[in-house]
Formats: sequence, C-alpha cells, structure tokens
Amino acid sequence: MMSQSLTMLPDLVLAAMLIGLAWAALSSDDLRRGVVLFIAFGLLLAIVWARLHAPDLALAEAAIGAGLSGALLLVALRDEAGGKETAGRVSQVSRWMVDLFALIMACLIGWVLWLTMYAEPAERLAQLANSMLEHSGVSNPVTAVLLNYRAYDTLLELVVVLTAVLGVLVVGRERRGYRQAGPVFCGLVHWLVPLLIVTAGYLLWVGAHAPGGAFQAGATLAAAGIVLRLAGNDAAGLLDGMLLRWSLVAGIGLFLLVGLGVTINGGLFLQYPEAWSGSLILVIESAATASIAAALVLAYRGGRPDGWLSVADYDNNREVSR
Amino acid sequence: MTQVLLYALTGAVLFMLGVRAALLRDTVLPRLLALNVSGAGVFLIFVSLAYRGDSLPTDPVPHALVLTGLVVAVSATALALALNRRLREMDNE
Amino acid sequence: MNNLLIWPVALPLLTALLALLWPRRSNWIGVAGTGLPLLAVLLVSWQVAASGPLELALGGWAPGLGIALRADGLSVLMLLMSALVTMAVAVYASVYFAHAERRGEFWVLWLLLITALHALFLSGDLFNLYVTLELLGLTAVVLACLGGSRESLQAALRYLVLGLLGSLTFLIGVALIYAGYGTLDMAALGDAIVAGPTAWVALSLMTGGLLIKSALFPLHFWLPPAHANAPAPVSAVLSALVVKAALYLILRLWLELFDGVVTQAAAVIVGVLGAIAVVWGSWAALQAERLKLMAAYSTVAQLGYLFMFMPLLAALPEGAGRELALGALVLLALTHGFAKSAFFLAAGIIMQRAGHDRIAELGGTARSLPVTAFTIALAGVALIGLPPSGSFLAKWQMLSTLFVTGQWVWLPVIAVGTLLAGAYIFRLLGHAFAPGEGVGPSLSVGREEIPAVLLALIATLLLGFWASAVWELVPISAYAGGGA
Amino acid sequence: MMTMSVWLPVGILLSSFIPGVLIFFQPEERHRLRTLLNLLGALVKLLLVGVLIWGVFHEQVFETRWFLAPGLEFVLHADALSVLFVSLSTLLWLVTTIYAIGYLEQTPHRSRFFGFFSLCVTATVGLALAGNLFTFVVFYELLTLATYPLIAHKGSPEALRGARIYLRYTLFGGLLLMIGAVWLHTLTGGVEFVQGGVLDQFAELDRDLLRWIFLLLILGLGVKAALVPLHGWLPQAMVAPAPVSALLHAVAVVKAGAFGIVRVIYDVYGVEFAAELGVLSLLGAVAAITIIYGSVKALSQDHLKKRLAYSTVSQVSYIVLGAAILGPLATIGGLVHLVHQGVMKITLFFAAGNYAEALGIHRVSEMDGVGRRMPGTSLAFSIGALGMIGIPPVAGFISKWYLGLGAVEAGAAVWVLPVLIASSLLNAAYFLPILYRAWFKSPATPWPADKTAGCARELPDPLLWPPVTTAALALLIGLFAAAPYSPLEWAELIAGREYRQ
Amino acid sequence: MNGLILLLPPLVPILMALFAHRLERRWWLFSAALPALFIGLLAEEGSGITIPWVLLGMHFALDSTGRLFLLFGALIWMLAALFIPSRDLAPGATGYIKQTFLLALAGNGLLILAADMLTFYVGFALMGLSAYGLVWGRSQRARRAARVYLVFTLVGELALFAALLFLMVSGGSLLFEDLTAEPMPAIALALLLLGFGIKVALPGLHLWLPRAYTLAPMYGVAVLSGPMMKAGLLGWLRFLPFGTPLEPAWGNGLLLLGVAGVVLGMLIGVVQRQPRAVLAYSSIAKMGLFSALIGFSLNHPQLAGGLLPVIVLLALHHLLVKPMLFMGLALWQRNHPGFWLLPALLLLALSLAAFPLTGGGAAKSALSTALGGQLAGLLLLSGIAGVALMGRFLWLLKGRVISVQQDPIPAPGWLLLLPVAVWTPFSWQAFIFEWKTLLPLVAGTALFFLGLVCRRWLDSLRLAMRHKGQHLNLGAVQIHADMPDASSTLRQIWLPLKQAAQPLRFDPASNASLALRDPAVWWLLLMLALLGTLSLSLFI
Repeated sequence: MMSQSLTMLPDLVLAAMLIGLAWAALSSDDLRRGVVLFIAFGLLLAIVWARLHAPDLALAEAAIGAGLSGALLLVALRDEAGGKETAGRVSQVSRWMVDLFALIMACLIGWVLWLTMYAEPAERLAQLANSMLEHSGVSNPVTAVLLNYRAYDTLLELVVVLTAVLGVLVVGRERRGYRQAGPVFCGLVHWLVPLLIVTAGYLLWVGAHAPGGAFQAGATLAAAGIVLRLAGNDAAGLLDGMLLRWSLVAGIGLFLLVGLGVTINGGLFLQYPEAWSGSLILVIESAATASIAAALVLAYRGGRPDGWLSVADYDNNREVSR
Repeated sequence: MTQVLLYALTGAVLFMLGVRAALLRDTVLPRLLALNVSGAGVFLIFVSLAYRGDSLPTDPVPHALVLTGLVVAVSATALALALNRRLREMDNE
Repeated sequence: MNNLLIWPVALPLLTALLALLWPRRSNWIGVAGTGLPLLAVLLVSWQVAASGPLELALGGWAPGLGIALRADGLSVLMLLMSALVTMAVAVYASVYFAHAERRGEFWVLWLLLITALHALFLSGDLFNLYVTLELLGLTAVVLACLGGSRESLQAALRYLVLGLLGSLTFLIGVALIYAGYGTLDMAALGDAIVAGPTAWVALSLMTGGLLIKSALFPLHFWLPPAHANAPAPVSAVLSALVVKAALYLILRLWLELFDGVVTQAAAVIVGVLGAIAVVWGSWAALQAERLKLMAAYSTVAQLGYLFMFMPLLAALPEGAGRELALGALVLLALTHGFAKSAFFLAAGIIMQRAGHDRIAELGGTARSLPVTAFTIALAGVALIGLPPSGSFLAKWQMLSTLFVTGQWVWLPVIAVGTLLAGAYIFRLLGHAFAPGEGVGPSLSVGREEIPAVLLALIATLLLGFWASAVWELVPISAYAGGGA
Repeated sequence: MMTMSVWLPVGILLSSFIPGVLIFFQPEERHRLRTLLNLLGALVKLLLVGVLIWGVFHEQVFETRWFLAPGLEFVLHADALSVLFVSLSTLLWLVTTIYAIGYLEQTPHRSRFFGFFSLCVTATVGLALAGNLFTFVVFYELLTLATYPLIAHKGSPEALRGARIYLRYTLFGGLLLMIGAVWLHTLTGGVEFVQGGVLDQFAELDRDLLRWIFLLLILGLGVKAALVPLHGWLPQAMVAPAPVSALLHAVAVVKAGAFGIVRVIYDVYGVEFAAELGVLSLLGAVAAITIIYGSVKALSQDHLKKRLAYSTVSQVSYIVLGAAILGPLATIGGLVHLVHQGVMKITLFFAAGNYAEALGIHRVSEMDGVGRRMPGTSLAFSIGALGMIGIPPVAGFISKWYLGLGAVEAGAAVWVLPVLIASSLLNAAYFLPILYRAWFKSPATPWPADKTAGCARELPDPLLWPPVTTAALALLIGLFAAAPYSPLEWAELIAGREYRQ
Repeated sequence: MNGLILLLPPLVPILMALFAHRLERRWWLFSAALPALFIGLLAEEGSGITIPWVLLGMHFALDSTGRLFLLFGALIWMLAALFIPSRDLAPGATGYIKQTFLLALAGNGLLILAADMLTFYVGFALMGLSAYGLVWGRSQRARRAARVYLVFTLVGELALFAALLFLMVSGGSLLFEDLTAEPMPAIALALLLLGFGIKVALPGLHLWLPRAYTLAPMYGVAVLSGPMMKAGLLGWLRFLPFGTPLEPAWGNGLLLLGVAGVVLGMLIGVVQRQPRAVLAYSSIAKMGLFSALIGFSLNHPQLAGGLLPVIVLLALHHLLVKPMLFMGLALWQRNHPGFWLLPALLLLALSLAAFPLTGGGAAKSALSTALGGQLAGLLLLSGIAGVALMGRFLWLLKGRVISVQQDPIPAPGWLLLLPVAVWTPFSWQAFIFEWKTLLPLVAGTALFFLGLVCRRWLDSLRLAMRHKGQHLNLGAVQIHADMPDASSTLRQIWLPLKQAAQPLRFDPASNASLALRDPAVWWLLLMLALLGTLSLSLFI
C-alpha cells in the first residue's frame, strides 16, 4: 500500500503540475505569460506521455504540440500587439453557471472513467492490434495503426492539414520576414538545420519499427524551416511556384494513388499487398513528411507567399487589363 | 491501475478547465489556448486508456488517434491564428 | 466491387489536388470534380436500393481494428443531397467565381468540402467521424471567409472556434465510448451499447458537440453571421449541407447507436430547444433586413423543426411508426437542403446584380430577374412547407406523428413557425414583385440562374412527388439499432 | 378503357398545367403563341371534361393514384360532385381566358399572368378531382400559391397589400385545414372521399374529437369560403385585375372553400352523421350570419368591385347553408348554387371590369347612364344582378328555390327563410340602385375619350362577349334548369347519390 | 298543337321585348297583346300544355277564369299601348317603356295561363318588376314613387316565394289542381295573403298605390290599375283553398281588412284634390271589397262555389272600367276635350259606382244574389264609397286641363272600348232596376258633399297650421290627404331617428337612390315586422 502510494507520488506531482500549469496559463491576463506557460504545459505533457509508455506521442508533442504550436502562438503575439480587442465582461451569474457546469461535467466524465477503467475495465483493441502487427508490414504498432489499420484516418488528417494551410494562404499575405540574423545565430543555423534534417530523416526511417514517423519527421523538418526563417531566410527553405504546390500535394496524392492503385488487382482500398506494405508505407511516409513540413512552414509564415498566385496570374492579368 | 485513472481524471479536469476558459474568455488567443488545453485533456484520457501497466504492451490505437488529433489541433490553431491576424490587420488599416 | 464506396470520397479529393496543381483550369476541374462524385453517389445509391447496405472495410482490416465505410439508406439520401446540391452550386460557382482572384483556392476547398461531406456520410467509425467533422469544419470556415470582408472573417473565426469546441466535446465522448466498449466501429457499438452512465455521459457529450455544429438554439448564434457573409455558393452549401452533417450524426447516434439509451426527457429537452429555435429563428428572419441574413435565420428555424422530431422519435417504439417519422425528418432535411441552397444562390444572383441584398430595396427583381424571383418563390414554398414541396409531406407526417404520440405541445410551435415562415417569405416576395429599379434592367436568363431554379424544383416537385423513395430508403440500415 | 380511366383525371390537370408552364417561359411579345396555348389548353380541357361528364354519368370510375409516402396517397377521383365543379371551372376558365386576353392587351408581364392563371385553374380542377382529404389539402394550398401572384399582379402598393392580406388569411386557413386533416387522417388512417361519408364507420372514435376536427376543417375552409369572421381578405383582394377577380369570386378561391365544406360534410363526415354530431346547426348559423352580414356590408360600398366582393361573401354562404341543412333538397340548392353563383358572379365581374376598362368607372356613383353607353355589358350585368337577387328565371332563383324548399323540408324554415328573404331584399337593395343608375339616369359628365374609340361595338370583342356569354348562360341554366345535363340535374344526381344510404 | 298556342301570349311579347329598341311605332306594342286577345277569344277552354324542361317544369292551361282575364286584360293592354306618347317610343327616349311594357304584358299573360304555382310566380314577378319601368316617370317624385312601388313589389314576391316553398313541401306538387289535396299550412296562407295583399293594396300594405297612381304615366297607371292589380286577385283565386274548411280567423281577418279598405279608400278619397288620387283611392276601396268578399268566401265554403264566378265578373268589370277612367282622364286633360268626353266619363263613373243598368250594377246585383243577402252592409258601404268617390272625381274634372300635345289615335280606340267597359259582364238578366239600389247613391252624394266641406276645412286647417310651422302636421288624414306632402310629414318623424342613427349612416352619395330612405318603405317594414312577430307568436 505504502509502496503503491510512493510510486504514485511522481504521478501525483505530474498531474498536479499539469493542472496547475493549465490553470495558470488559462487564467493569466498577460497573453505572453499564458503562451509561455502553455508551452511549458506541452513539454510537461510530453513527459507524461513518456511516463505512460507513449514515446511516439512524446516526440510528437514535443515537436508539434509544444514546439510548433508554441512557435505559432508566440509569433501570433506579435500580431496581437497592434489590435485592441475589447474584452466584454462576462457577468458573474454566467460565470457561476459555467463553473458549475464545468464541475458537473468533470465529475460525470470522471465517474465514467472510474467506471470504465477501474470498476469494470473493458477489453479494447490492444490485443488485436498487436497480434496483427506482423501483417502490417511495420513493427512499430503506432505506425501500423496510423498507416495501415487506420490509414484512412491519416489520409483525411493530411487533408485537414492541407485545408488549414490553404486557409492560411487564402486569408492573407505572409508576415514580414526577419532581418538577416547576426553571425552568431547564423553559425548556429548552419549547424542546426542540417542536424534537424538528418533527425527528420532518421525519425522517418525509424518510424517503421521504433517511435517516430512521418508526423514527427515532418514537424522536425518544419522546425528546420522555421529556424531558417528566423535567420532571415524569408522563404524558410520552401520552394516557389508549382514546386510548392507539388510538395503540398505530394503526401496526399501519393497516399491516395497508392490506396487506389492497390484496388486494381482486386484489393480493397488501402489494402496493401502484404509483401509490399513496408515499402509502400515508407514511400507514403516520405511524401507525407515533405507535405507536412511544407504545410507547417507555410502555416508559420502565416499567409500567402508572393509567388503563390503567380501560377494563376495569367488570367488575373488579363482580367485587369480588360 | 490507479495512476492511470489519476491521469485520466486529470485529463477530464483539463478538458473542463479548457472548456470553461473557452466559454468565459472572449478574445481569440486565450480561447485558442483554452481549446488546446482541452484537447490535451482529451488526449490524456486517450493515452491513459492505452496504458495497460508496465508489463503489457500498450494499446497503439489511442496513440495513433492522439497523434492524429494533435495534428488536427495544430492545423486548426494555425488557421485560427491566421484569421485572427488578418482581422488585426484590418483593424489597423 | 465494394470499393465503390471510396469513390465518392476519392474522386473529389483527387480532383482537389489537380485543381491545386492547375489553378488556371480550376473551373473545369472543379465542375468535373463535383460531377464525378455525383456519378459515384448515384451508383452507390442504386446499389443500396437494389441490394441493401454496403460496407467497405478499408485496408482489408476487420472493422474495429480498421475503418469501415458503410452506406445505408440514410447515408445514401444525405449523399444524394450533397452530391446534387454541390453539383448545382458548382455550376453556379463556375460563373460566380469566373473571374475572382481566389477561384483556384475556392475550387480546391470546394472539392475538399465535398470530400469531407461524403467521407462523413459514409464513415462507419466514430473517430473517423471526428476527423471528417474537423475537416468539414475547417473547409467550411475557409470557404466562409473567402468573401474577404471583415464581417465574414469575424464570423468565420467565431465559427472555427466554436467548431473546435464542438468537435473536442465530440471527441471526449468518443474517448469515453472507447473506454467503455473498447471499439470505435459503429456497427459493433450499435450492438454493444447499453443504457448506463457511460452511454449517457458519452452521448450527452457527443450530442452537445454536435448541437454546437448544427446550430441548435441557444448555440445558434454563430450561424447567421457566418452564413450571411460568405459568398453565395458557400452560403448555399453551408446552410444546406454542412449543418445537416452534424444533424445526420445526431440521428445516427440517437437512433442507431444509442437506441435504448436515449430517454424521453433528453429528447424533450432537445425538442424544446428546437421549438424555441423555430419560433425565434422565424421571428428573427422576419425582422431581418438583408436577404441572406433572413435566409440564415430561416436555417436556424428549419433546423429547429428537425430537432423537434427528436421527442417524437423517442416516444415511438421501433417499427413502422418510427420509420415514418424518421423518413419525414429526413425528407424535411433534404427539402430544406435543396430549397435553402436554391435560395442562397438566388440571393447571390440578386446581390451580384443589385450590389446589395437589402430586402426593402429589391423592387423590380421580378421584372429584371424573373427566373430568380421564381426560384425564390419556389424555394420559399418549400421553406414554408406548402405543397407540392417535400416539406409539406414531411410536415404532414410530423403532425400525424404528433397526434399519434399525443405530444400536442408541439402543435402551436409548428403552426406559428409555418405562419412566420409564410410571413417572411411573402414579405420578401412582396418586395421582389413590387415595381422598382432596385436590381437593374437586365432581362437575360443567365447561366447561373439555371442551377438555382433546378434546385428549387427538386425541393418542390421532385421531393414532393417522389418522396416515397425516402421512406423506402430510410429503413435500409447498416446498424443494428435502427431499422427493420 | 382502363388506362383512360386512369389518365383522364391527370389529363384534365395537365391540360392547363402544361400550357401554364410553357407560357411562363414565353417572351412577353409572343402574344399569338400565348393566346394559342391558352385557348388550346382550355379547349382540350373542355373536351376531356366532356368525356368525363359522360363517363361519370354512366357510373364509370375515373381514378388515378400515386403513392407519395406511407399512408399518403395522391388520389384523383372523379365523382358527380367533382364533375360539377370541374365543368364549371373549365367552362368559366375558357371564357375568362378570352376575357383576360382582351383585358390585359398591351400590359406588361402577361406571360407571368397567364402562367399563374393556368396554374390557378389547375389547382382548382385538382381540388375538384381530389379523391381524398390529403390531395384536397395539397391543391388547396396550391391554389393559395397560384392566386397570390395574380392578386399582386399590378404590383402597386394596394395590390401588394391586398395580396398580403389575402395570404395572411389563406395561409392561416390552410394551416388549420391541414392540422384538422392530419388529425383526422391519423385517427382513421386515411380519409377518402366517399359518397355518404366515411366517419360513421368509425364508431369507436370520440365524438367530441370529431367535433373539434370538424371545427378545424371548417375554419380552414371557411377562410377561403369567406365565412364571417374570416372573410376580411375578400374585399381587399378586389384590387386584382378584373379577370382575376372574376375567377377568384366565381370559380377558384371562394368556391374552393365552399366546395371543400361540401366535401367535408358529405363525403367525409356524411351529412347524417354530421347532423348527429350537431355541428351542422352551428355551421348553418355562421352561414346565415355571413349571408346577412355580407349583404349589409355590400349596401354601404360605393366601390363597385367591393360591393360585388361583399356580395360574394354573402352568396357563397348560400352554398354552405345548403350543405348545413339536412335533406336532399337543401343539398341540391347548395350544390346548384355552386354553379349558378359562379356563372352570375363572373358575369358581374366581367362587366365591372369592362366599365373600368372602357370608361374608367370604378364606383357605383359614377355609373349614371352607363347602360346606354354600353348596352351589352350592362345587360349582362343586369341579368347577373337580377339572378343574384333571385328573380326568376335567372339561375339564382333556382338555387334559392331549392334552398328554401330544403329549409322548409328540414323544418328549419323559421330561421332560414327569414335569412333568405332578408338577403334577397338586401341584394335588391344594393343591386337595383346600380341598375337604376345604369339604365335610368343620364350621365352627369360626358364620357371620356377612351380606348374603345375604334371599335365597331361598345368594346373589343374579347371583352364584350365573355360577359354576354356568361349572362346568357346564367339565364339559360335557370330557364332550362330541368333540362337534362343541366347543373340542377347534376345536383340532383349528386344529392341522390349522397343520400342513398 | 293546341296547347302550344298557349305559349304565345307570354312568348310573343318577350321576343318583341328583345328587339324593342327597333320598334318605334306603338302599333307594335298594340299587336303584342294580340295573341292574348286571340287566345281569349278563340282558344279552347281546358287545353293545356306541359313543358318539363323549362325552369322546374312549366304547366300551362286555359280555364274560363283565365280566359276572361286574358281577354279583357288584352283589351286594356292594347288600348294602353296606344296611349304611349310617341316621344317615349323614339330611339333616344329615356326610360324603357317599350321593354317594360312588353315584359309586363308577357308576365301578365304567363300568370294567367299558368297551371302551376311556379309558373304563376314567374309571371307575377316578371309583371310586377317590369312595371317599375311603367311607373317610372321623369319627375323626381315619380321616380321615388317607382322606387317605393318596387320595394313593395319585391316584398310581395318574396312573401309569395316563401308561401310557394311551404306549399311545395306540404303538397309535394306545384300544380294548382293538387293544391287542395293537403290542408294548407297556416304560414303559407298568411304569406299568400301578404304577397297578394300588397298587389291588391290591402289597407296597411297600400302605401305604394296612391303615389304610383298619381305620378306614373297614364298608360302605366292604366295597366297597373287594371290587369296587373287584378292579377293579385287572380292569385288569391288560384291559390286560396276555397271549399275546404279553414280556421275562421283567416276569413274574418281578411273580411275586416277589406272593410277597412273600403272605409279608408272612401274617407280619404273624398277629400283628395286630384282626380287621379281619387281614382287611386277608389281602387283601394274597390279592392277592399274584393278582399272582403274573398275573406267571406273563405269562411263560407258552401257559398264559395257560387260566389267566386261573380267575384270574377266584378273583377273583370273593374279591370276594364278603372283603366278606362284613367285613360279618359288623360283625354280630358288634353287640349280641347271633345264634347262627348264628359258623358262618356260619367257613364263610366256610374258603371263603377254600380249604378243600375250598367255593368257594375249588374255585377252587384249578381253579387248580392250570390251572397244570399249576407254582407248587405258591406255592399251598401261599397256602393256609398263608389258614388262618393265618383262624385268627387267628376267634381274635380272641372277646370283641369293640362296642355299636352295630342296624339291622334287614342280617342277612337277609347271610345270603341267604352261600351264594353261600361256594360262588361254583359249579364243582361241582372239588369234590374230597384229603388233600394239608389240608396247608396243618395248616401254617396251626401258623403261627397260632406267631403267638399271637409276638404275646405282641411285646407283651412292646413293653412292655419302652417303658420305655426309644419311640425304639428301629423295625423292619418293628413298623411293620406295629400300624398306627396305626406312623405315630408313622415319624414319629420324620420329625421330625428336618422340623426340618432348618424354613425350608422351609409355614404349618402352612393345611396341617393336607395329606397330604404323612404317613409313608405319604413312603414312596410314596420308592418312586416308586426306580421312577423304575430306569426311567430302564433307559432309558439
């Protein structure tokens, strides 16, 4: 009993810190403080993932959840400076109502969780997923789920990313870039960017049998781009014009074509031939990595690059001249 | 299993904290923070569901789901931030 | 042959990518990319009608571990609606966006929206539903802010944030379901779920999330600005299809997955909210000064009707009576989809011609745009629920169910809603038929007027006279909980 | 033969629907083609209705069914009652179309007008042929829709206002009717129109419930039938162009309401059963009040069309009164008045339209001496007016005769006869001064130079002949009431079939 | 074939009416009555025809009563046609004399030949309503008179209509011959008395008559007072259930009303200042006699068989004489009346006053025979009335010459008809001279002089009152004494009422011609209301 509560202690601390950080981040009136706390919250969460034997997630959280989101939020703070949004006060009564509602719902959810996890835990998909691993073509179960069992989800998820990026592109022009960085930072960049690219390649490659995969790799690659941009490379390492479009499309396109291609000789959609599945997944992941990285970098750039419309310019010019 | 339940409950609390803040705050950035916290709460629940003790392999399905969810959340956040930025620009014009 | 089910999703996605790569040809690609899924949907429908529900286990994995796509009567009807509406709107949009700067992005997003809709209607997996919901929400948001005006951006942002909140709430419900039942496959869940705290809490969370998305009173406030400020083709699909997607999910959950969990009290709560939405939305529409805003409020009201079916459905035992009511609900949703999209398209035409959509200044519309005025009238007929539209039949059956279940309380709501709908539609028509020069002198029938009138005709004539197909399709269910 | 019995009702509907739709899409200037379509449709319909009359008289069954939804069937069925109404509408449609062609010459939006005009008749005919309550409701609402643009046709603020008021009333009425119909439908599982009624077979139903439903149905129908206090739209709707008013008052809208009441009483409830429920006396009282009220209101109207409108309020309730009195004679009276009132009132409105069109006369006080200026029109008007008063041998007399007989037979003479007599007197009091002014007074001011200048007769032919024709018809169907195939004969046939049980 | 001829009297005038605007010669109108004359003279009694498909089935038959009415009526119609001034026949004439004349003639023919109630009713209505055009004149007052006439007629028709309904339902048949099969419902009886009572100007229902007779054109008055008024009587004869026992109240009531009519006509008539008004009151008195006789016959079924033919004779006599008097008056009032005119008028007056050796006297003696001595008082009274009124009439002839352009034809025609009129019943065996028949003459003369005095006194009274203002000018005598003024008298009662009802008032511009504003009409409505309450109270 004693030992159990002792082993519980770090967990308790972690949970308390999570809640505390979240509370602090959310209740802070200073946005910058809130964002920083949120990033800290994300890192803490990565630790929790690791504690819960979810290394893939820990990586992803660090790269995406804390890293990229944090970067996005931080950069957004810069925009916030100008505008004044009048914050309408919420009345005390509705505040109480919301609190009460939140409390009740939290209790209810907690009750259900207690019931399902503690009182009468159900048999879930773990057994099945692990036992089917050998047919999936990869040995990392998470990758198996992502790119084989539930590949369709992943496909649509890539579409979500594409959509969001398109939205970013539609909404406005990209942010002004940064000044050319100083020499120290430049040196760092020269060192960091290749490292990140190599890391990304590694994560991609290792994803088949160990924690890692396209998302983590893509995020890492995107981090390289962000670093580049911070150093004053406005394009953040991205290509222009058609090639940018191709790189955005590549992941989904390949995924879809593979999925459809396997139906030609009688398979179902996304039913890779067992012998080929490992390679196919790798190919898809590679393309997806490129797409994800491009998308995330574009999102960071926060708008339409100048060259985006040049592809379609022909018509527009004609229209203007008319 | 208790610490798993602990994390799950933490997830529930985080979720509701997020929802609460999302409802009460009416500027965009804090709302986005709140939503992200909420999302983290949900993910935490998923991941604690996957954990089956140190001896057994974890359930990979929730992990994959969370990964997907993470990416979705980031995408949505990026979009919302872009929108917000454009609005700011319009205000400043 | 089961791969048929992927085509409604894959085709628009593929063409979306093509449109992204060849923005100069995006008009053609967009229209083709909307038309091809229509063919696929027609094939699917034909199959379902002929041989019952279809299932496609993606990747060859058993549903549960893998994801299954399923097509049954309900999803086929929604698919048909979405494919037809998008087809017509696409033709319209090809004119509307012919010279717009952002037409390349529009077409890509448009096709992605179709992808999302079709994926949602076909999905047989709860988490996949979450992904499609998010995809749908994001595409809708981006499309809604294509107008570029401040109001549209503001509305889109609000829509986005609320959508996120909604989908997160949905997701936590999914988490609880997975916790309790260990699977995400809806067919399996349909068998497994029994009444209990897990089911109740999960259901209420998922429903709550979906209610935000489907803009039920009092969660409706994001809808009118978002729908009213988007470009016309976008407003059309937003009002006609996107909110219906959430409704479709609610139906699936309540009637098929959580059948037996749903209590009458819960249904009554939703029904009351629906009733308030009907009255409030209609009243707001009557007060609206702008055409598109009126249409948007009308959407709120019409959605209210759909939710008022819930207590009726909950009170009916499984069987013919319930299928009757369900069919009526679906028919009402379909009619509204077609009619409202036609209405928005017509509003868009007027806006383009007149440069504004202030109702009081629409005099002369009937003279200069006779086809469009006719469209508005036809769509209005369907919105009010007059014959020969499908909504008339639906309301008839709704009333009938009302009498069968003895839930008299809804009767005045339906009556008031119908009268208010008549009031705002005919107020509009009165202005449109009045003399005036508000819209300019053009008398030509534009290419963009045809799809609108076709949509309106579908709502009023096709769904009126061939509505029995709805009741034939609805009982074909892929899930254990519902249907025969 | 089988197929004909299925297709004939549909054909009758389509014969005006298709021209209507085609006309919508004609450019404004294609006057000839539009006229051709209109007349062709009207003639084809007349022909088909001729076949129908023959068939129904020989007890053939004409029925079309179309499954719409579980429990809901779209049924077109021709029985004697339908035929009565169908032939009335068809005939008067032809005449009105000719009149409208003349009346609207050189005005804008004619394609729209004639399109809706045809749809309006389609709805009316559909109403007549409806084989069950559901189908009836469908066409009832369609009629509302098709007439609204006609009333608003001029587009002036008054026209729009009138149309809006019309709509307010009719939508409300339609809703009530629908609720009642659905209720009944739910209780009985589908209400087909059967001669003699069907409800007495449902002995287990709660009588009070049936009374409430009856109230709902009658309220719904009473709006169109302009029963007091639901009549407010009718005088407002007279802003419509004359052919529309003519059609509205004679065939389409008010008649639809009255026809519906007849259907509900005879073919849904069954008149004996309705009497047993005790609902008829209430209806009769309302009808009586309406008759008197309409006449009294008409007295004080100076606007000619308004006076005619209130006259319609009053006259249509004769039909309702006939239906509300138990007994075949009253039934005959009510039914035959359905036709007679139509023919007479359409004459009056044609004439009123002619006055306005030729001389710009809108008010009774402007009509001095118009009889000599426009003898044909005025003669027609006079025949119509005398018929309304009930002067033999014009058609109106026959209706009043049978109504009176029915009242005496049913022992309701104590209240019905005074109503009839008072109404006749009042009718005389508001019609005869018009005739007096028209014929016996001389014009106060010289007639304006007008558009009839180049005509050989008082008016162009398409304007002159319709009122003359219908007036002659009103005279003839009164004079030869007992002749075979006359409206009276049909009414007797129907009454015979209704009371067979 | 024979039966079809019966259709001619109504049909020919109707057809002519359709083309009346082309008929510019009065001979056309004259000839319109020829079929009736022809039928009256030559057609076979008892012939009949049924046309089932017209209206609700029309039945025509010719019986002796009908034949006589037709024949003598035709004579008057023809003569009256000749009295129509040529300016009323010209194309641009105001009014619709020709059409209404022809239609009224047709209606008259129709009702006489009708063998069923509905046909009778149709004819009656046609005749009564068309006569509006005959009463209608150029003066404002004539128009008002015509309006009042119309209202009364309409009320009468509706009463008849309602009566028909009851008869139809109780008997199941419209034929006159089936009428007595069932006992007549009391309400129908009352309605019949009312309906025809208006036509025959029963006291209380007579208000339309003096004005119409005084103000209408002469030809109009001629047919009105002759064939048309007698149509009401014919209606009673056709409809009322003579020969079946009846509640005596009915007969007595009618008798009483008739007597009242005689008295009223006599008393008011003798103080009139216009010859036409005197003739009008004489008509009321005469019709009072007829009503009384009908009432008597109702109560004495055993006598009815003998009495009715005599009533018919008497009616025929009056049918001829009264129009002749009117038309004679018309001749008299023109330029240069012939020397022969006064004796001719005297002769007519004597005949009307039932002087022995005239047709009137003969009819009267036949009557008293048929009565078997009963009702002698009434006969005496009637005689006195006749004498007094005729005396007054002749008295007023002096100095009454209105200059009117003379149309050439009427006088010979009038003269031709004179002997027929004077000796109408041609029952020579009844030409008995008895002294007691002079009794009314004496009394009548006395009354006539009394009337002269009275008139003077009334005139002076009237003058005296006028100094004090007109508000006190009330009283029954006054009302009837000078009909055109009487309306203004009644109007003074009406005015405060009208002011009280100001909020309810209709737009005067639109209702300038609404007859509802006439006191006579209000009077009628009052009467109807009284009758209505009475009958209701009887029911309950």
